[in-house]
Amino acid sequence: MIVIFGVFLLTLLVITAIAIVRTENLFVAVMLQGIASLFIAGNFFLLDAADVALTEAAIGAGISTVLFLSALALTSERERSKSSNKMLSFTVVAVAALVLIYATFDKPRFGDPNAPVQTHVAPWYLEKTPEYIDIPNVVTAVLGSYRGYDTLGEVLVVFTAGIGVLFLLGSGAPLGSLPQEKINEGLRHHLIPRVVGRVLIPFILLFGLYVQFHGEYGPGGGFQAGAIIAAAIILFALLEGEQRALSVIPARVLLGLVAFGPLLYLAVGIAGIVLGGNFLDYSVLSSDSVTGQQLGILLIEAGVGITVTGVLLSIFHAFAARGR
Amino acid sequence: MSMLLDILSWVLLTLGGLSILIGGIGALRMPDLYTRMHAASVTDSMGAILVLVGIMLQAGLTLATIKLIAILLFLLISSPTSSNTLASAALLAGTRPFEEAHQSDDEGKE
Amino acid sequence: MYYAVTIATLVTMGLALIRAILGPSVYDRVLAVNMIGTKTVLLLSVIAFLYGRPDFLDLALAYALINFIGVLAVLEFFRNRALRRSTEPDRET
Amino acid sequence: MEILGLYYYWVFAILLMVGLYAVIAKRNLVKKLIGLTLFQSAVFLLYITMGKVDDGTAPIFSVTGSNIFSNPLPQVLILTAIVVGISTTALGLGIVVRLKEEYGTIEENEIQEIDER
Repeated sequence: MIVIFGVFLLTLLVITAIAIVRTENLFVAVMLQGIASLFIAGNFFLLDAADVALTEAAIGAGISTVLFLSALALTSERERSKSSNKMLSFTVVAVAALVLIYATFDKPRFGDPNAPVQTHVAPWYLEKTPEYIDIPNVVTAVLGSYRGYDTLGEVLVVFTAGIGVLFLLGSGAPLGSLPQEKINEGLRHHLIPRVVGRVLIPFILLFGLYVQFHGEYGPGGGFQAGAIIAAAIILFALLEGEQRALSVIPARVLLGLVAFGPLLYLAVGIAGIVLGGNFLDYSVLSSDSVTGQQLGILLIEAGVGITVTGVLLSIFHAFAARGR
Repeated sequence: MSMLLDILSWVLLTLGGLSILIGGIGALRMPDLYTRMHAASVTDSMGAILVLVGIMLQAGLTLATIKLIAILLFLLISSPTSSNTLASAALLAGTRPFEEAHQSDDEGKE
Repeated sequence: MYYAVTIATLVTMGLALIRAILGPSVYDRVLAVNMIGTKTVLLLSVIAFLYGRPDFLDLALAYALINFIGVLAVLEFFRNRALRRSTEPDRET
Repeated sequence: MEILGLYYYWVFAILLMVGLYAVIAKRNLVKKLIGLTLFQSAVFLLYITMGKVDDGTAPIFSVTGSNIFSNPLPQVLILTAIVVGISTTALGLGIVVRLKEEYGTIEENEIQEIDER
């Protein structure tokens, strides 16, 4: 029965995707993309990926829409020119789709417990996590410890992307010519959203911290928490004006966060070497190897959370500052 | 007693599902933006209350119930605010109520 | 009984999606996004119980808290657009 | 059941190609980026679909629930990929904004015309 729900959601997703490509109004495309993100998150949840669904929720519901809309405000809302070589592109895409669909017939059955994916390292992770790390959430264990090197790479990619956006948008003559005081006031004249937003912001922050530190026991972790905390502060910036948000957390502090997160991560890794283990081997961090692993995961998740918060907020402010 | 609770929660869940469905039909069939918004937002809150209270009765006194209460509270605060915000934005941009809906995609411009 | 609610929610999501695609105004589409957001919260709560893992209510909680930001971003976008139109009457398009 | 399982993979194929179509056929750069995010989402869905195990549950141990767990590894990969995806999309949007400032347009063909002049 649940498979049928998934199939229905996927059908809605395909319809949304086609509508996104067909519309010429970019604002509508962004709205439909928000809907697509909701469907995707629902599907992740149906496919047992609670952590992934939480990430998609934290990113897709707020930050993605905010970023696309601020980019649209700086560029234009409509597509002007017609598509190039419609027939040719459609043929290429259709042929590729048919090839891919043909290939699916050789795939292992959906949900097959004996598929190659399921029999490689995954059983080992599931079996050994209680023994080596002793936390309930295997996803966090894999993310933080077994594949910590991978995660370090991802954190550095996020870091680099943030630096890239700051380089692109952080300097030079801004485009807009709006009166400064109008821009600065945000939505301060809209009383009802402002009051409600003020009620919600502390709870979102609290929830972000809960997700950060509860990540070992339930769905959550640094990536989700960073996005949720950034969303709370973006909400504040939308309500009170971007300048107020910048005076609460200045750009310098944000830059510090962006740099501090990866540094904390690397420091934990190097501490492992100094204490006589391998790079990112947390077992040596404490006299008891299980406690060491838990401590290491806690620290690197904090590093991840700090990086993601800093990068997402810096990106938001870079786009917002461009509109002034 | 638990039998009674079960029946009550089933009734609530069914009513909630019905209310959600009515809201969906209303949002699709109503003639203009404001009536659609009315259909959607009222049944949104009603459906959320009915469904979540229905689940709460099933969950009993656990952590889950507390989380459900939190979800319900936040939904009850934020969902009507969103509708209000949206309606006032539409009104400010010049969408008139009670007209035949024939605005273009980018109405409110010029 | 959870199944009935899930089916009702999914069908409503479908109806709201039709509204989002048909439009006609941008506000209808924002309304549809909002509707689907609320429905997702309900869907996730119900499915968490359907799976017998009520600890996953965190997801629904996240959506209940964060969905609000999208609408505010849209409002801010409209406000900015109106401001830009009033200060630059000779803007292109 | 068999066909329903295959449907997941077909949706992946269609979604991937819808995204690719937006990237190669559309000339608006923001639209291309939106197509790219669709493409990404399709890949995410494929990974998560492959990690699902029959009657499994999310790989988080709990006192209740079954003892069969879905594969945690694809979930880890995709979890990080989502956040990386939004940061790289933001980078792309940053480039588009800069292009708009330099060329006054975000249509690919118009930018090329200006370059050839």
